[in-house]
Amino acid sequence: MSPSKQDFILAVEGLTVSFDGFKAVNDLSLYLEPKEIRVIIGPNGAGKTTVLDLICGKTKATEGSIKFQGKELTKMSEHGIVRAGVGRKFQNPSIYEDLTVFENLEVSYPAGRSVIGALAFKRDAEVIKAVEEVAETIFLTEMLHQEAALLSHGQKQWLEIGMLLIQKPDLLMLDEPVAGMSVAERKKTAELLRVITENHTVLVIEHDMQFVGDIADRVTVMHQGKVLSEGSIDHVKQDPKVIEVYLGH
Amino acid sequence: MKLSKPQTPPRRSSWTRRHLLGGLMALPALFALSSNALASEVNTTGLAVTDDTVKVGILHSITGTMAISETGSVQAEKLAIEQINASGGVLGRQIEYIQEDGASDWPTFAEKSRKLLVNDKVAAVFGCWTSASRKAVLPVFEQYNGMLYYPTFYEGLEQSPNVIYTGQEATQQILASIDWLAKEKGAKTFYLLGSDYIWPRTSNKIARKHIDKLGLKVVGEEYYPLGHTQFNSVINKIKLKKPDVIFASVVGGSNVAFYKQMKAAGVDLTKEKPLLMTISVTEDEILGIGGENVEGAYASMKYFQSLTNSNNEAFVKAFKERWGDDIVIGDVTQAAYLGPWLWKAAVEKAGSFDIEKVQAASPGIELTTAPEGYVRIHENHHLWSKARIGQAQTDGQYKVIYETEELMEPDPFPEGYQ
Amino acid sequence: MKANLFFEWLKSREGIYYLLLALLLVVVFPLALDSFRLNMVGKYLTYAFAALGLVLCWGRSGILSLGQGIFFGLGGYCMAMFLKLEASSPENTAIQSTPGIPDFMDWNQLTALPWFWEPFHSFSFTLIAVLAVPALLAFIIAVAMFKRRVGGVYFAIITQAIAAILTILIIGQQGFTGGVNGITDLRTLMGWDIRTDEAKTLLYFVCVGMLFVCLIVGAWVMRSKLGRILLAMRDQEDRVRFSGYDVASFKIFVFCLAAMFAGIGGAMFTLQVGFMSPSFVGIVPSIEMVILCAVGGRNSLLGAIYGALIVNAAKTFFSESFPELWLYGLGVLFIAVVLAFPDGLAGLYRRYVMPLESKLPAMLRRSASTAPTLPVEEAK
Amino acid sequence: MFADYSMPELMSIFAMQGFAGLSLFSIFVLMALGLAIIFGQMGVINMAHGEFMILGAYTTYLTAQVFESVMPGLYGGYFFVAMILAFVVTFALGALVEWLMIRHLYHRPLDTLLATWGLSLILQQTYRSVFGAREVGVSLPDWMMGSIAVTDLVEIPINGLFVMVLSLLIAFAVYLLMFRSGWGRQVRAVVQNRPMAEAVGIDSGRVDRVTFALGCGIAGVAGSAFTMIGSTGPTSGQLYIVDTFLVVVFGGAQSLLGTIASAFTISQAQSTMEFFLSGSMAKVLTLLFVVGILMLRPQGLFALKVRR
Repeated sequence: MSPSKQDFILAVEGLTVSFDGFKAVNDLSLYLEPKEIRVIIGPNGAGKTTVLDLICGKTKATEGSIKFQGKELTKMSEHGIVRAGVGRKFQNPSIYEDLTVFENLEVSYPAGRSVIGALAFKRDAEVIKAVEEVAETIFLTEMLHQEAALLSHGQKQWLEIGMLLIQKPDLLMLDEPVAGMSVAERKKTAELLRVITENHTVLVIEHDMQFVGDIADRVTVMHQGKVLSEGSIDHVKQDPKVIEVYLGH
Repeated sequence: MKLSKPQTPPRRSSWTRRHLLGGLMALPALFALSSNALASEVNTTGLAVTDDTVKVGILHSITGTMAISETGSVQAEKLAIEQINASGGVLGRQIEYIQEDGASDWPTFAEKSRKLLVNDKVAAVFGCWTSASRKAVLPVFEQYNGMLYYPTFYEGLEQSPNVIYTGQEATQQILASIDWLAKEKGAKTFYLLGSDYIWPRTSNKIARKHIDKLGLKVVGEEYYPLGHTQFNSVINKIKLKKPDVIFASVVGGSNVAFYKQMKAAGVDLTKEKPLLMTISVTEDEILGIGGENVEGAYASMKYFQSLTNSNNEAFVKAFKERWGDDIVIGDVTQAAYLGPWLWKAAVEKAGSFDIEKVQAASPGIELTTAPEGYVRIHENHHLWSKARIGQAQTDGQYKVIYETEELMEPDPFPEGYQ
Repeated sequence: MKANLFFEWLKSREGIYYLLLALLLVVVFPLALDSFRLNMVGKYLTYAFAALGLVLCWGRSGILSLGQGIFFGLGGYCMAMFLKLEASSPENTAIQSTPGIPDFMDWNQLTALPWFWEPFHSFSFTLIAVLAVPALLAFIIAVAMFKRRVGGVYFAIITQAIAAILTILIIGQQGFTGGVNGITDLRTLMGWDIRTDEAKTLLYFVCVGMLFVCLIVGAWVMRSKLGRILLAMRDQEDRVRFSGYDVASFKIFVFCLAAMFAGIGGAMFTLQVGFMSPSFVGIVPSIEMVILCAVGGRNSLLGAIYGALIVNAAKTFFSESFPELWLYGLGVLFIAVVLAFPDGLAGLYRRYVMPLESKLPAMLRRSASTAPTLPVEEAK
Repeated sequence: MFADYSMPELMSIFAMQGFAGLSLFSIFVLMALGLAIIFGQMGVINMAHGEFMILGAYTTYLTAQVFESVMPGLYGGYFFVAMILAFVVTFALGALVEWLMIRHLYHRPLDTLLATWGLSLILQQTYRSVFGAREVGVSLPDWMMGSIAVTDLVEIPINGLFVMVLSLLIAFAVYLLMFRSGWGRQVRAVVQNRPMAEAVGIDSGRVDRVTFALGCGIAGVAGSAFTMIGSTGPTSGQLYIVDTFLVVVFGGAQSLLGTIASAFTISQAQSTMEFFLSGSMAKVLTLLFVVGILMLRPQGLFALKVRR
């Protein structure tokens, strides 16, 4: 891997976290280039979600560094990391069911993020425009004023992606975005992701190999907290270590 | 407004003089007693008095934490009212009582007292138990000019034309007991222990001053939160300091824990070293503590159920007939019983239910039928009464072993003891 | 433009509810009740301040505080200290060993006013303290707890423990606080006798006015983006955090705001009842405040006010008519609200009355437009 | 402050003070164990816990009355009968309450707090109607009175020892039940993953009911033991509730060992401070100390660091 460090939007180096002695992520390094779609795959318990937790600050690293656009994330607060441009979607759709789709997106709009700001926040034309644009991207224009609780599972997933998009992050991290979706919804999601990557770098955790093949630029395979293999989808599929892990058990 | 009388002694002298005059002027009314005077004559201020009835209020906690203590007072007041009614009432009128629940909550007391005075127009209120509840209702009684008969022994430092204090104020309870301890028991060192609130703290202040004055020594002073149940540490300290006297003003549920733990820790009160003098444990409290746990302790009160005079024997008999055989009567219960009788005497002396006239007639009122013996209302609205010391027995009664020869003068603002 | 929006809002369904409440408190109660009962309603309303705060803090944000009594008490004590100093002028206290200090200090052998009492000679300082003291303590608690992500049950229990601590402290330090009797015998406010019926009636209106100020502040917070964030936070705290918000600062804000509301309530309580004592600081009153809020509907500001009125009125009624039974009534009410009507009166209203109401929209419109008073403005 | 005393005096005072701390400890353990099961394992906040204790105390009182009047000769043994009865009665009431009330509220833990507060009011009023507002006391049988004199100054109260042994036995029994029995495994399974536990055939409703009732039953036994040292009145239960919750929370709600360790820490802190300070301040400082530590370490003393 040749590009110098400055070219990476995200550079994770020597990342380790241990829970009472158990190392869920162990000396992991990972580099993302701008506008790349990177997919992390790996068997259950490989530490994939923990990696996302570490990057977005939900879990604090025991050792190692995470540099995002040259900024060190490991010492930053969660909201600081978000404001620096990292968005993260959770495995189970986490949206605000008591609010409408519009309000869900509005709450995520990156203005009025302080207490005073939120009190003074006005729903002006700019906000409405931004919300409507995102709603269009995530196929929810029709549902804008419905309570989010009424959405289907797939729509909820899209809504959460929309809530990230409206923050205009530079790096989007998605944890199993198509889990539980119908085939049609998967196709639409893949399409959505492709649109998104025109402006964003995306880091995805996914199990569905078909879907991975559809979207991934590069794939990282994790096993027992470490990187097992990395490269194009075809490259990792043929890596004997990967085959060993997936089929050897 | 007539109510903004100054709260303090300049007033003390002025109102007593006025009241004395009023008392004299009320004398002719005594002659009108036999015939049933018209309501309009004996009640010029719109109280709830008809030709045959007069309304009074009973205001105690029936619910909440204080209900435990106030039950006896309610029973005593009801008994007194029933007896007065049976003997012909007050100025020929039957007393009807309106009972309100203070719910152990001070604003509720204030609220209910206002209801009794403003809505029900009662001629007198018998009630309150804690100082806090009395402090809460006091402005109401002064504002609407009502009469309150307050039964509990308390810390003093108060005196209002609208209140008759039928229990002992602190000096009456404390000075006599410390003198007795020093003289009869040769006590030299004292350990002061109380629940953490105003009455024990003020009482102990008076005690400490008096102990200093006698040239004796306080070796410890300590307060525990109300309801505290762990006294092992203080018992250890007592064992370490070896005082001659434990001077205890622990109240409520804490008492049970305190005495049981004392006993368990091997402090035998019957051995009198250390001896224990309580100013808070009446026969009522012993019910909860258990006689075997307080056996040997001394108490300084003005009344014990075991008093052997004929007034008391009749009172105890009547009380048991009315409220059940296994009931016990403590100091406060007896003081509460005095309330309606003192009021009746004052009304009949004044020949009127008017509050002003009753206030004026009150100083000097004597009650020879009081279970505790003879009492008289002092000009400061407290009672002249004897101080007594009793020793707790296993059956939960006190054996009276000492009483002062003279009535003790009530002194709610003791010079130099504040 | 603001005024226009305001009138628009008044004509909305929500505006009508506010008008109806104002009508009830400003017109109906004063006309229908004698000054004694009116003063009692005023006392009930002081608890509504605390309940309003709980709607924001518990209903809206999911932070259950079992310590609102702390803030209610602090506000009340601040006001009581001012009034007590005024009542303890050297002339009134001439017989004390140290004239000019409150009577209970004299009994406790204090010979000078403690330093923290000094500023309470000033009324403007007192007014600030009524807000600032509760807010400051709330801020300290909230920063310590929320920055460490303590929430839910733990927060509830810790606030309860703090209420217990404060009660013991106030009772124990009686030379400074008046002990278990509290601060009593308060007479005048800047020379104005607050014990007369007229004064009490006026104070009632001041109380209603302040309540509407708090109500409107509360409604404004709920309707702002901040209100939506609070709701979002209650349901999906992590999502809010990972949308770039500092969750703790929002919780701190709402907890402090609720504390200030309770503080105002406490100050109004002192003014109307005429004393303050540690029994309003502790665990039991704090839980009762939660109940007022729960009965009214934990998500509804108006509900909180009706809850405070109805529960307290029921308490008075039960204890007057069936003194031995009122704890049963109260206990059953608690359980019934939690089990059967978790959204309280507001929820019942929404479910049963609102459908009827929409059948009679015309009638309601008319009654609203004929309502002549604009008490909301008066309150501002 | 020690200058006035001789060395042996000081030694015996420390011994006595240590014992005072230990007896406070055993009381905390008794109070907190039931709550640790209900709150720690089930997440239910039982504000009526104190009233369950008082029910146990009243049961003991009634039993003592019966023994006294019917078979005074056997009075020495009444306590064991009373304890069993107290357990049975509170267990039954607990099961009833769970069935009527708590089971509807498992998904709303904060609401259990309100509902059980209502329950506590109802129970208080019931006690008042049945037993009267006055506090009642139980006389101890002779063999439990008095103390063992170790030296002139050091005396160990027998009832204190008894309570201590009792609390340790109960703690041990609870430990066996929760961590060494099949039933305990079921409880923990339901706590950790209800749907999964149900899927493998555990009747989670029954497990809940028995767990809750067990917690109440232990409260009843605690109340029974309390008659030896404290008073029994309709509102006595309220005095204990804050302390009890703090003990459980301080220990880290999930861990029984934590509860015991926290009871030990708090009781020792309190009895030490009581010796050097006046009672009220000692109480304030103890509570402040606990709250302060909880602010620094909100998960309590003994919670594991887990990935969430």
